[in-house]
This record gives sequence, structure tokens and C-alpha cells, in this order.
Amino acid sequence: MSLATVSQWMQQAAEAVPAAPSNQAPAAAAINTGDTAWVLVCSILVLMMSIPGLALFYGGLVRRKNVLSILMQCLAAACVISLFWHAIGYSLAFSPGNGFIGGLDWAFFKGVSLDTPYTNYGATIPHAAFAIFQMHFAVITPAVVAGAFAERMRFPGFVLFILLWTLAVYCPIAHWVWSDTGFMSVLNPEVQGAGKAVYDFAGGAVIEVTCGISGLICALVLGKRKGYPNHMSPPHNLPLAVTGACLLWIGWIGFNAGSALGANGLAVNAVLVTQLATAAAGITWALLDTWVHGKPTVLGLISGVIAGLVAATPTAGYVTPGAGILLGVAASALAWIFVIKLKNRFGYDDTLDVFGVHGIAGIVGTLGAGFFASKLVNPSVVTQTGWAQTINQIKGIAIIAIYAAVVTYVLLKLINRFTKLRASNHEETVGLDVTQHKESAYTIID
Amino acid sequence: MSLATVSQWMQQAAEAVPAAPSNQAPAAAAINTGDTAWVLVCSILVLMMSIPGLALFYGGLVRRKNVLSILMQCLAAACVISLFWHAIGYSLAFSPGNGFIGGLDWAFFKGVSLDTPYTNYGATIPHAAFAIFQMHFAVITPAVVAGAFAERMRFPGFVLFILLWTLAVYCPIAHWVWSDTGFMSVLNPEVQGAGKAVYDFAGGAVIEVTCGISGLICALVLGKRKGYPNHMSPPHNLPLAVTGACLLWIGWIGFNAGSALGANGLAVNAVLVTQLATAAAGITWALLDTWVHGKPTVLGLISGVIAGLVAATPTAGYVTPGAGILLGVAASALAWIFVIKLKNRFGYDDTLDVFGVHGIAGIVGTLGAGFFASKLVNPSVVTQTGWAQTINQIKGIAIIAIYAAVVTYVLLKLINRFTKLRASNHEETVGLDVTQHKESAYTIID
Amino acid sequence: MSLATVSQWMQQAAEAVPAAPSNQAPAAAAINTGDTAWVLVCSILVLMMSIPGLALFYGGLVRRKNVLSILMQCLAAACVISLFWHAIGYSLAFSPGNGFIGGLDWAFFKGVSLDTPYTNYGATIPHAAFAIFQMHFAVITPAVVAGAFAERMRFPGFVLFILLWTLAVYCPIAHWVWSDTGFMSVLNPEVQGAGKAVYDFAGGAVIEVTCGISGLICALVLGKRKGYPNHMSPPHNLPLAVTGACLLWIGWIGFNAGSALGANGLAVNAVLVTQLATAAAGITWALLDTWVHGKPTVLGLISGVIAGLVAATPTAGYVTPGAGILLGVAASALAWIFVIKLKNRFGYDDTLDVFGVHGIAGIVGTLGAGFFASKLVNPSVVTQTGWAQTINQIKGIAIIAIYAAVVTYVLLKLINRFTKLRASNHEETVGLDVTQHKESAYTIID
Amino acid sequence: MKYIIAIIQPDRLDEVLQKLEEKNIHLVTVTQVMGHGRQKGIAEVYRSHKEGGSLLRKIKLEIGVNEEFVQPAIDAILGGAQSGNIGDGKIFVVDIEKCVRIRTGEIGTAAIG
Amino acid sequence: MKYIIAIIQPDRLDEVLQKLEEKNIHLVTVTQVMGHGRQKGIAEVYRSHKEGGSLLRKIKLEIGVNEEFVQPAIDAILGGAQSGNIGDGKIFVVDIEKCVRIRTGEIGTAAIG
Amino acid sequence: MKYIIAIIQPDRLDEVLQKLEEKNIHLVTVTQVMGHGRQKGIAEVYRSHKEGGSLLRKIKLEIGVNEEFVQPAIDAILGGAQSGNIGDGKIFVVDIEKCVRIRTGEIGTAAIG
Ligand SMILES: Nc1ncnc2c1ncn2[C@@H]1O[C@H](COP(=O)(O)OP(=O)(O)O)[C@@H](O)[C@H]1O
Ligand SMILES: Nc1ncnc2c1ncn2[C@@H]1O[C@H](COP(=O)(O)OP(=O)(O)O)[C@@H](O)[C@H]1O
Ligand SMILES: Nc1ncnc2c1ncn2[C@@H]1O[C@H](COP(=O)(O)OP(=O)(O)O)[C@@H](O)[C@H]1O
Repeated sequence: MSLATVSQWMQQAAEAVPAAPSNQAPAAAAINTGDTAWVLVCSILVLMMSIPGLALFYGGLVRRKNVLSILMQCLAAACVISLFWHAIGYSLAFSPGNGFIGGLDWAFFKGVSLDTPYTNYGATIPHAAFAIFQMHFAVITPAVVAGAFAERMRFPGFVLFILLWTLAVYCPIAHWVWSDTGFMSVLNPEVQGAGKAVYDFAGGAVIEVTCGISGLICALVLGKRKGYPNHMSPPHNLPLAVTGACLLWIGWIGFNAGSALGANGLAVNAVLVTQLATAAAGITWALLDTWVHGKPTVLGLISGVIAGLVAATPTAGYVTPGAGILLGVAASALAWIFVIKLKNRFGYDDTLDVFGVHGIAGIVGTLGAGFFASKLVNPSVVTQTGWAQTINQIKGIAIIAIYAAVVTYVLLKLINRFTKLRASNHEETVGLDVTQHKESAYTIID
Repeated sequence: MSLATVSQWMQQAAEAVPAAPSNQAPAAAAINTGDTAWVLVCSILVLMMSIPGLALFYGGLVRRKNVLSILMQCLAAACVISLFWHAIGYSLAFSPGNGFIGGLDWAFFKGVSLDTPYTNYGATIPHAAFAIFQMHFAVITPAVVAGAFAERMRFPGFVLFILLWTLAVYCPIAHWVWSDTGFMSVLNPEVQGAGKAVYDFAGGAVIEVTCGISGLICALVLGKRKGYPNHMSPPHNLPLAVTGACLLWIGWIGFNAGSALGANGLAVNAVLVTQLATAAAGITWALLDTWVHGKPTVLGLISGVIAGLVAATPTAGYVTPGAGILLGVAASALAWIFVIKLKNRFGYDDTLDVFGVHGIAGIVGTLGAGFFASKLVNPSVVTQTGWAQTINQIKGIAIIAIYAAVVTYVLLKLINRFTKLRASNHEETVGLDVTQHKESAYTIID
Repeated sequence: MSLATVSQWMQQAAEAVPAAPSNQAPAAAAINTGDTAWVLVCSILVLMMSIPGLALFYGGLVRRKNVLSILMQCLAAACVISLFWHAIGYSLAFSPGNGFIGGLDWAFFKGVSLDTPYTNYGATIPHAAFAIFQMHFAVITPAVVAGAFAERMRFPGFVLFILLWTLAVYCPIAHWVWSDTGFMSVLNPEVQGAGKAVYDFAGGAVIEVTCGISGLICALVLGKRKGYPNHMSPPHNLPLAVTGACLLWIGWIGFNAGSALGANGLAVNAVLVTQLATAAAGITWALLDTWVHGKPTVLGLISGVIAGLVAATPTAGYVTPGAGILLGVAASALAWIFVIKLKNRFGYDDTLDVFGVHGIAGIVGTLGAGFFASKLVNPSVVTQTGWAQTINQIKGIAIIAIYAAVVTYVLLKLINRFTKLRASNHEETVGLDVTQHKESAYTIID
Repeated sequence: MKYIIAIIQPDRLDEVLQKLEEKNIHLVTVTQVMGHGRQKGIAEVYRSHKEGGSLLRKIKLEIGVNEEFVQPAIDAILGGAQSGNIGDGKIFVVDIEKCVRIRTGEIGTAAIG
Repeated sequence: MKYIIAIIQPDRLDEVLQKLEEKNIHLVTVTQVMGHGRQKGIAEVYRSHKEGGSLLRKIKLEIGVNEEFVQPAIDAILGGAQSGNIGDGKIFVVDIEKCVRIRTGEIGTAAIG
Repeated sequence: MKYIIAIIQPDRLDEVLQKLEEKNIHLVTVTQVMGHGRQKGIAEVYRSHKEGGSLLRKIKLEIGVNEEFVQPAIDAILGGAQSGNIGDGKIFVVDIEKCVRIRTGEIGTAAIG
């Protein structure tokens, strides 16, 4: 085989995965550069949420000996899930298929145009821009789950878990709610026409509830950390956690407002709702802390901030700022009650309160997105609001929660047969950084 | 009262705060998605300046035991002022009113359209996008002031202070200079026509001078920290402060260039002036440090950078890059002289040199904005330049400074009657983190 | 001389450096706000790569006593090179001239319009936006080189070095490859017509190879650090380095996709290729580490990520995602082999592996940009691909490498006559922070 | 009165403190130190540079006790810190001449506990 | 020659150093340590987890002195560190056999100051 | 058995450890401390505030040795740490009553090395 042949073959191999043929002529006229710029920037902001945002937020909250393991998990999610999403994830989640799952037509972004829109997913931006935006949603979702089993999951098991979980949990659920053929999607004309769609603007159910429930199952299956709950160390570096929380806030604006898929009025509403719900939620938690502990804590305030961002996620493109504020307050208060008051009674160890914050606030937000959905905000999709829609939301949440719980459980049990998920006693006491990655985060002598 | 009634009532309550009716038909044609995307991105950048930018910058410079208190103050400003701005701040500052203050017509963003412009505040972007952009200006302003009384103000007093200060100091001053009815505003046809407007592109007077003067008053009223000036600790974490300064720099480009309210030539000029003035100012401080101390310090360089950013704030949309560089050098040199040479003689304790850096550089920049304002850069608004305009600027600065000083003083005295502003001796020596927030920033054993 | 005269003179001086007369009438119609917004945002992202991205990445990897020196070097590059670029750098690199170097017509951005395009460098964005975007490329390039001589170069020598190096190495090379008169530029119709152009989308050769080779020369000329290779400390703060690496990743998307000079299909392709190549490269390094050391290390993964970003740099606008993934894997694997296996044999001390990572991956990427360049991705510029083009790339790399090596060597020897480049033994053991900047990064008692 | 200085593995701190409590020894001062010893540690890897582990993280305990508590303290430390592996550390006992409780100014054996 | 080891509250460091200066004791070595004692500390709160304060931040001072400075040193420490609250800490005095000034190689009582 | 406590300049740590190795002293415990002394340090500058250097970074070494190693240890420390400048530090030698190797429970002179 001559060198030229090899090279030709390699080139063909490379082109066999074409980014997209760009000759779907006339529709191209619809592309708007302002909308495209906005969605690309938002996709960068969403990536920033995972790395370094979430990584630092979680990393600052764990012990010194486990901080690298958290950073590594977030980085691994960014690497592994990006490739997976390009390969088959996007296609499974968003390509036309049945109500439950998409097909493989868009595997390796085949047919996902670089310069023409797929009208249902953004009529004014290239289809591939939408697919990239969604890629970063798929990246952050399993990274959020990691907070539930922080400080005690072995790394090989983690990688296997996020891969299978994205395949079996995230892709289907995203398909149900957001694809144009999903069985509870507003984009599915039949479902929407029948008034059976679930409103979830940027992922209150798809991402937050799914994360919360899956995290809870992980925490239960993996068991408590040694010494929990009596001998826990405080967060090793709160400024790091605050930095992460701030970057999450910043990025989350792109997460929610980018979901408008254009630099339009809906995006503006989403920015506003996100900011106000978050602010209200942060204050709520701080006040509750003050009431019970005498002082507002920084960790409390940023926990409230996260709860508010979560609550804004499903709602930002459906409700008015006033409703957003109400939901921010409610989500933060309920998350607070759960994390501060109820959690200790149940005795499971959800390390960084993925269920308590993301799960609870995700449920509150998703219910609120139905209840408060307003035609003034989102004229195109709203056919019903109030209680009628809230019932749809409840159904949606229930189906998603049950599905996520069952499949997560099965996956954990399955993976555990191949590679131990839970760190050994020795690995846990010595720390995951040294035992899983042969590194220490900080030197202690100058 | 039936459940349905309650729910209806709640929905109405939520909608009673409508984001904006979107049926102000024809003007909508003027919205430009590129400009909208730019302003939304810039508003995110400005939020990033406060959290985590300023928070880390200040946080790294204080002692280990007070870092959380700084982070908390910046976060609290982001939460509290966002809600306040939406409720009444924006309306007071920008809605039509008399020359001194706006009305309440735009309270809760009523009538602030999501998809049509308010021509005077950006003819090509939704009115609400402008209001959001300004929200983040209102957030960062009191957060900057916090540097003056860092390490010694109790948290409850702080929250009360920023709220009242934004109401009574910031909103009026913003109205005077930036609203279309303000008595020194270029947007007020009468004022501008009479050649009496003050040129302040992004807030050299409105924000920086106001902060500097208010900070000075705070430092004087609260008194010195224990041990000042002889027993001060060095910054506890300079890399944190550098990270913050870098994020301030990054975000400030959006702050200045976003004030062009579109992705246009003015924005490009603002980016350029900001970058060059900042670079020149950083170098200036480093050279002065080298001259006096023998070495350029990192803290010095970033102090110069901040001075340069401040100097670029009022000027970025009025002057050429050449003038920007001159002003960056001048602002940095004068701030240096003040902070390094003069300050110690006065014997007040402006912890993080809010007056020395923001106040001084803000004055230099605002004067320069008048003196160097060029029709080539900003054809629409310039009616006069040079000395004539500089006199306007001096008047404007004087009025703002006196007003800010007096009202800040009154507010501090007032608040102190309800809640002690100054930390007790014990709170100060133990540190604000533990005494105000019941948390420590870092663990010291792995 | 009256005061008025002085002031007039000063104003003229300021205006003598006009940002640009804006009356090049009709072409203005071509400006697209979406494209402009995108390029401005990307230029901010590229600045974020240098400060704080690269600064933190490098800063976390050195010893505690040298972290400030790294931060200072990155900040100094941002200040010094910005001014230099505005003064003459941009003109030398991009203004029409001969094949080797540009002229001085665009010195101080004279004639670089704020609101009309220079069609060859972005037909839909203001010329000055392009010049600003390129400014940040010029800033980061010498900052990357600094990794090679970290922990041992004196600061005055450093400043002199980056200034002369940008003048004598970077500006010419950028001119060759990217200006419309460069002798290996695709924008030079003669060169491109003759099929002699080098494809380098965002700087695989211009930036990465140049950095790698120059870094290598610096490492050789300055000699090893004391104790190298046996008594080296581990990175003093890996979470800091990870934060920096994440910000590099985030910013690099803007670096590569901004090079499309618009929010278009090419930008979308660049985002996608960058993400996938980076992800694949990160995983590759982690797998190789696992294979040899038993565990995937965090430092390894982020090293792979950098290698992937480097590999995507020249290719992002020329190849398909499939080819991008292949190149990411190849670049990471080769960099790994070099850094982990070969480097120790050569016995030079390239502190942070500038040659091993940037140089090697830059070569791989630049070769791949030629070999895999696809008309589907970049219809306008591709006239030949495969081996024919790869030969061009090899020639280009060779010329650039030799030129960079020779000139860097001469500069170092020259500068050393005026100011010692290498820190003294005492300076090195005590640390550069205290000896070069009179500061310590961290306090050790609360 | 004796001053007990013990160097132990960091992951043993919790258990040692617990064992000491069990013996009614509540007052301990803990310092983070680096140990240079014959133990090699889990090899850490930083790119091309493998940390042989010349300085490893350890915890130092200091405990001032009256004579009758010396042996219980040693037993407690051994009980909590002994794993049988290289790197477990050392206990040193030094004589104290004087002990003062700062709060009260009390001196001697009454002050120590 | 005696070696004085004192554990004090972190916020007392400045005052103790000042009092020592007043007694002409200039040479001190300071370490950041964690104390395990009966003091409970200001309760810290981290979400659902309340720090009872089992290990609290303390400062350890070490001072080598000639006999005649022992009592002045103790007095200075008491003067600067005593607040009367639980957690004020302890002072231990240990005998030194030998002292060497590294700079000069001097030995004994001349070397210590 | 003696307990040697040495305060040295941070930049001397590597050399001291090496010299100790040469004398077959392998077991050392290292702590980062701050020294208050007559040395003024390289003045650090933070805006208007010049650090006179009242507390400077130092390294503390602790070495438990049998009698015959006391002098070699002192020599090694002097050899590695002496620069002749103020701030070089001190060496203190204290008597050890008892030494236990945690790993084996061995006691006394056999345990120390
Ligand atoms: N003689 C000694 N002097 C000071 N520190 C010691 C001494 N012996 C042991 N150590 C400390 O104990 C730690 C463990 O010692 P090592 O020799 O590794 O294990 P082992 O005692 O089990 O043989 C060392 O790292 C050191 O910190
Ligand atoms: N016997 C001791 N041995 C070692 N450290 C001690 C001893 N007694 C007190 N300490 C140190 O002093 C600190 C204060 O002691 P504590 O019992 O809380 O207060 P008080 O001495 O006022 O009763 C402790 O946290 C511990 O670090
Ligand atoms: N008597 C002492 N007690 C405790 N620490 C001491 C004593 N003497 C010196 N040191 C430590 O040694 C360091 C160096 O001492 P210094 O007086 O500056 O230098 P020199 O010993 O060369 O005169 C001090 O910072 C301190 O940490």
C-alpha cells in the first residue's frame, strides 16, 4: 500500500465525518449573525459553568485531599461527554425518532449543517450551533451529579458511569422534553396541540430534577463517607467555592438566556428572570440562616443562589420577573428546609446536596414554569397555563424522576460488577487525589 | 376561597409585574440582534466584574480572617441591588422625571419593553436590555465603596448602607448625568443644547468619583482599623487579588464598550481606549514603584491597571486612543502619588484605597473626557470640547462629590442609630468571617 | 505660551493619533453587527486567555516563591505588548509592505478605521476590530514563551526580551503567514494562486511553533534551574493551574472561532473542531498516563487539553471535526512521548514544557491543517490539500522555526549585555517574588 | 510532667484523637508537618517528574501530661496510629519543668489538664 | 537555658509579641497550630453541618531563653494572652541542654539571645 | 537520646537535608514557621505599606537522635545553613526521656533511628 493511498484513505476517513455539507441552499437566508453570535457566546458560557465554575464550586467544598478528584471529574465530563455527544448523543436526543428516543441519523453530526438552521431548533442560527449549545448542557449534567458522591467514588467507575448515564438517562429524557418528536415536548405538534407538553425552558426537569434524583440514588447506593455525619471537615477553601458559584451564576445567564436561541426579547426576559430569581433566592437562604444560626453564612448565600438559578432554569422563558422572584424565594426556602432541617433525619450522605438543592429547586421551578407560564412572555408556545399545565408538569416530573431513579440504580449495580465504584477505606482516608490520581493539590512548605 | 381562586390570584399577582407588553408595534423594526447580543454579553461581563472580579481582588488583599466578609459583601450587593434596581432603582434613575430624580413609572420595569427600544437609551436594543446593563452598574458601585471600610464594618449595617446609599446617592447622580431629563445630561436636549452637559461615557463621575468620595467619608466616619498604620498584615493571597484584577480588566472592557449600546464603531473605540489607557497606567505605576522601591510590584501594577480602567471609563467613547493613553498615565501617576506619598500624612484608613485609586483616577478621567472629547470619535454628542467643556466637567464633579459626601455622611450617622456599623474590638481581632458569618475561609490541616 | 495654547496643543497631540477617520463612506454598508459583536467578544476571550488564564495555569505549576513572578510576566505582556502593537506592531505585521515585513503606514492605528472594514481582514467588521483581535494574539504569544524560562529569569530582562522578540520575531512571522502581502500567506493572491501558501487558521505555526522553538532556545541559553532535574518541587497549587487551564480552554474557543472573523459557519466549525480535538487530546494524555503510571493525573489531562487546543489552532477553520479528533489524539500522544519519555534524556530545562507541548502539538497541527484541509469546510481558500499542501506546511514550519531560533538566540545574547537575564543563585533560591518584586504571594499565619 | 511529641500519618489523626479521648486525654496541640524518613509514600507524578517522596505529609501531636498519663497517652497513640507500615512515625517524651494555664495563671500539675 | 512553648489564641499574637519586646525578649518562633481542648469556639456553620469546634486555630510560640528571662517571658505571655476565657492556652517550660547560633557557631547562653 | 530543634532559613532546607543524609541522619520532621528576630529581611512593599519584616518565614527541623549523633547533626546543620548573615537561626538540644517507634512499638535508642 503506497503512502499516497494511506494518506488518501486517512483523508477520506476524516471527511467521512463531515461537519456538514453546506449546500442546503435557500434556507441559509434565515441565518442571523446576531442570534448566532449570541448562541455561540452562550455555549461558551455554559462550558465555563462546568469548567471551571462547577469544578471550583464543588472543589472548594470538599476536603483538601479530594479537591483534585472533583476537578478531574468535571474535566473528564467535559472531554468524554463532548466526544460522546458528537458521536451519538446529540442524534439520540434530538434527531427525529419515536417519542422515546431519537435515531442515529445525526450521529457524528452528519447532516447537522454549519450554516443553515434546523428550523425547530432555532430558525435563525446554524443547526450545528444549536447542537454545540446542547453539547455543553450534556457535559454539565453528569458533572452536577458528581456532587452527590464526592469524596468517595473511584475514578474509573466514574467515567463509565457518566458515559452510560448520559446514554441511558440524559439522552432519552432530553429527547422526551426538547426534541420535536419527544412525547412530552412543546416542539412536538401533536403533544403540544393536545395540551400535553411539559414546559421546561432550559432544563429544570431535564437537567435539575434528573440530576437531583440520580444523585440521591448514587448517594444511597454508594453509602456514607467514613465519619459521616459527625466527623466532617469544613469546606477546605470557601473562596474557591465562592469563585465557582460566581462563575456558575455568570454562565447560567447564558445557559438560560441562550435557550431563547437568539438575541431577542425572550432572551432578555430570561436574563432578567434569572438575575432576579437568583438574587431573591440568595437573600432568602441568608435570611433563613440568620434566623436559625444568628448570622448569614457565605456558603448559605451561594447555596441559595444555586437554588435560585435552578428555579429560573425551567421558567426563564415562560414567566414574568415577578413570578420568577416568587419561585426563587420558594425554591430557596424549600431547599433550605430540606438541607438544613430534614436531610439529617434521613441519614443518607448526599455530599454536596445535589438532591437537596438541585432536585428540590428543580421541582419547584418546573412546577412554577407550568403554573405561571404567561402568554405575554412566550406567545408562541403557551396554550394553557395555571393548574391545567401544572398537572402536566407534575406528570412530567414524576415520569422523569422514576425513570432516572430506576435506570441510575441499574447502571450503578451493573458498573460495580466490572469496576468497584466505592473507594476502599484506605483510599478514602488517604484521599482520592493521591490514590486516584497520584497528585496532591497543594504543597505545604513554600 | 377555592384553590382555583387562589391560583388565579397568584397568577395575576405574578403578571401584575409584567416584564413588558410587547405590542408597541412599529418601532420593533429598529432592534438589531448584533447590538442586542453585544449589550447582553457586556451586561454579563459587568456582573462578572462584581462577582467574582471585585470580590477576589478585594478578598485577596485583606487578611485571611476577613476574606469571606468581602466576598459576602460583593455577593450581597449583587443580590440586594439587583432586586432594588428592578423594583424602583431603575425608574428613579432613568425614567422621565425632573432634573434631579426620575419618577416611579418604570418601577418593577413596568413599561420597560423586552423587544422594543427606548430610543434615547439605545435605539437598536430592547429597552429592558439597557435596564439590565445598567442594573449591573448599580450593583458594582456600592461593592467598590466596600473597599474603603473593609475589615471593620458589620454586615447588617453594610446591607442597610448599600440599599440606602443606592437609593439616595447613586440613583440621583445617575439620573443627573445619564437620564434624558437629568440636569447635567447630554441626553437632555435643553442641557446639551445649552452646552452645559457633563461628558461621562461609562461612569467616571457617576460611578468612580461617587465611589471614591463616599468611600473616603466611610473611612473617616468608621475610623481606623486596630493597629493601623503600623501593624498591618500584607495581603493574604496576592494571586487571588491578581485573578480578581484580571477579571476586572476583562469585564471592564464590556463595561466601557457596552456603553456604546451597540456593536458599532464607538464600541470599537471604547475597547481600544480602555485597553491602551489601562496598559499605559499599569506600566506607569510599575515604573514609579521601581523608581522609589527599586522593584516593580505586582500589587502596584494591578493598582495602576485599575487606575487606568477608571480613567478610561468616562473617556472611552469620547476621546482618541492617544488621549486615552495620556489620561491613563496621568491617572495612574496621580493615584500613585496620592496612595504612596500623600495618604499616610492624612492618617485616615481607606483600607483598599477606594478614594486614592477610584476617586483620583475618576477625577482625572472625567476632566480628560471633557478636555479631550473629540468629534471624530463621538460625532453625535460633542458640541464643545477643550477648556469650555472642562469647566462643565469640574462643575459636575464638584456637585457630585459634595452631594455624595454629604448624603453618605448623613446615611452613616443615621444607620448607626439602628445598627452598629463598626465591628467591636473583639469582632475585629477575631475577624469578620467568624464573627459576622460563622465561617472560616480555609482549613489549615489537610 | 498661554494656557489655551498648551491645551490646544495637547488636544492636537491627542488627535494626531486619530483612531480613524470614519468617512470612507460606502463600504460601511458591509459592516455586520453580529459579526462585529462576535469578534469583539472573541478578542475579550483571547485577553482572558493571557490574564488570568495562562497566568494562573503557569502560576499554579511553579513553586510558591515564584508564582507572582509568573503573574507579573503575563500582566506585563498584556500592558507592554498592547501599547507596542498599537504603536507599530500591528502596522509591521499587517500593513501592506513587502513579503517579509509590513510598513509603518498603520502605526498608531492610523487609517485603521473604526467603522469600515479592510476587506481582506474581515469584510464585515470594522478594521480596528480586527486589529484589536490581533492585539491579543500578540499579547499571549510572548507570555506563552515565558513558561520555558519560568523560575529563573530576571524581570527587567524579561520586559526587554518580549518587546524585542515581538518586534523581531513575532511581527515578521505574523506578516509572512497572515498579511495580504506575506510571502507564505493565503491572503496574498500571488502566493495563494501559485499554491505556495501555508494554511494556519489561528496560529499553529505563527504562534505555537514560534513559541515552542523560542522557548527551547531560551531554556538552553538560560540553563537549568538549581537542582534540576532531581530536586524539583511539585506544583504549588494544582487547583490554580486547573483554573487557568479551564480559562485557557474557554478563551481558546474565541481564539480559534474568532479567527473566522464573523459569526458564520466557519466559526461554528472552528468551535466544534476545537472542542472535539481538545476533548480527544485530554483523554489521550490521561490514557497514556494510566498506562504508564497506573493512574490518570490531573496535570496530565490538562496538559493533553493544551496540546489539543494547540492542535486545533491551525486546523479549526480548515478541517472537519473527524480530522480534528485525529489530530488532537496525535498531538497529545506525541507531546506526551516527548515530555514524559524523551525530554529527560536531552537534559535541558524547559520549565513548563513550552516546546514539549506547544512546539510539538503546533507542528502536528500545522502539518494536519495542510494534510486534512477540506474544501467543504473552507471553500474560499483551499486550492490544494493532502501531501502537496503538507509540503508547503513543512517548508513553512521549517522557515519559521529556523528564523525564530536564530533571532531568539541573538536577542538573548544581546539583551544579556545590557541586563543580566538569569537570576543569581541567591535570587533563585530565595525566589523571584521577593527578589524581583518585593512581595510574597501568600501569608502563612492567619 | 511530660511533654509528648508524636509524629503520625495524617489519615490517623481522627482515630488517635478518639483513642486519647477514651483515656481522658483531651488537650492536644496539632501541627501539620513534613516528614523526611525512610518511607517512600505513594509515588506522585507531575509530568516528567516523579515525586519519590522525600518529604511526606505528617501530623505532629503535642500533649503535656502528668506522669500517670504518659503510658495511657502512648498506648492511645499506638492504638490509633499503628498500621505496621513504614511511615507510622515516632513518639518522643520530654520532661517539663513548669506548666502554666494562661487563663488562670495556675502552675504545675494542676495546670496541665 | 530553657525552652518555653506557649499555645495562645491567634488574636493575641500581636499583643504577646509586644509584651515580650517590652521585656527585651526579641527572638521568638511562631507556628500556626490547631488545638484540641475544652474550649468550644464560636460555632461555625456549613450548611447542615455545625462545627462544634473539635480543633480550633491556635498559635504556638517557642522561645529559647536564659534562666533569668523565664519568669519575664511567662509574665509577658500571661499579660498579652490572658483573657480569662476558656481557650487561652498553656505555657510549658523545658530544659535546654545546648544552644547554637547558626550564624556564628557560638554555643550556650551567649548564643540564645 | 536528644531532640534537636533547629530554626533555619527556608532556602537552606535542601542543603541541610543533604548534609544530614551525608552523616546518615535520615529521619527529620520539618515545619513551616515564622521567626521574630533581629533580622530585617528583604523589605516587602504593599502599596503604601512597607513590611519591615517583623515575622519572617523560617523552617523548623526536629530530629531525635542518639547521643553519638548529636554533634554530627549540629555540624550538618551548621554546614548547610550557615551563611554568616543575620537570620541564620538557632539550634536547641533537649533531652529525650523516651522514644517509641509507632510501627513496631520498639522503645529507646533502637527506636529513634
Ligand atoms: N528520629 C526522628 N526525628 C524526627 N522525626 C522523626 C524521627 N523518626 C521518625 N520521624 C518522623 O516520623 C516519620 C515516619 O518515619 P519513617 O522512618 O518513615 O517510618 P518508621 O518510623 O515507620 O520507620 C518521618 O517522616 C518523620 O517525620
Ligand atoms: N496539656 C496540653 N497539651 C497540649 N496542648 C494543650 C494542653 N493544654 C492546652 N493545650 C492547648 O491549649 C489550647 C487551649 O486549651 P483549652 O483547654 O481550650 O483552654 P484552657 O487552657 O483555657 O482551659 C488547646 O486547644 C490546646 O491547643
Ligand atoms: N531564642 C530563640 N528562641 C526562639 N527562636 C529563636 C531564638 N533565637 C532565634 N530564633 C529563631 O531564629 C530566627 C533567626 O534569628 P535572628 O535573630 O534573626 O538571627 P541570628 O540568630 O542570626 O541573630 C528567628 O527569626 C527565630 O525564628
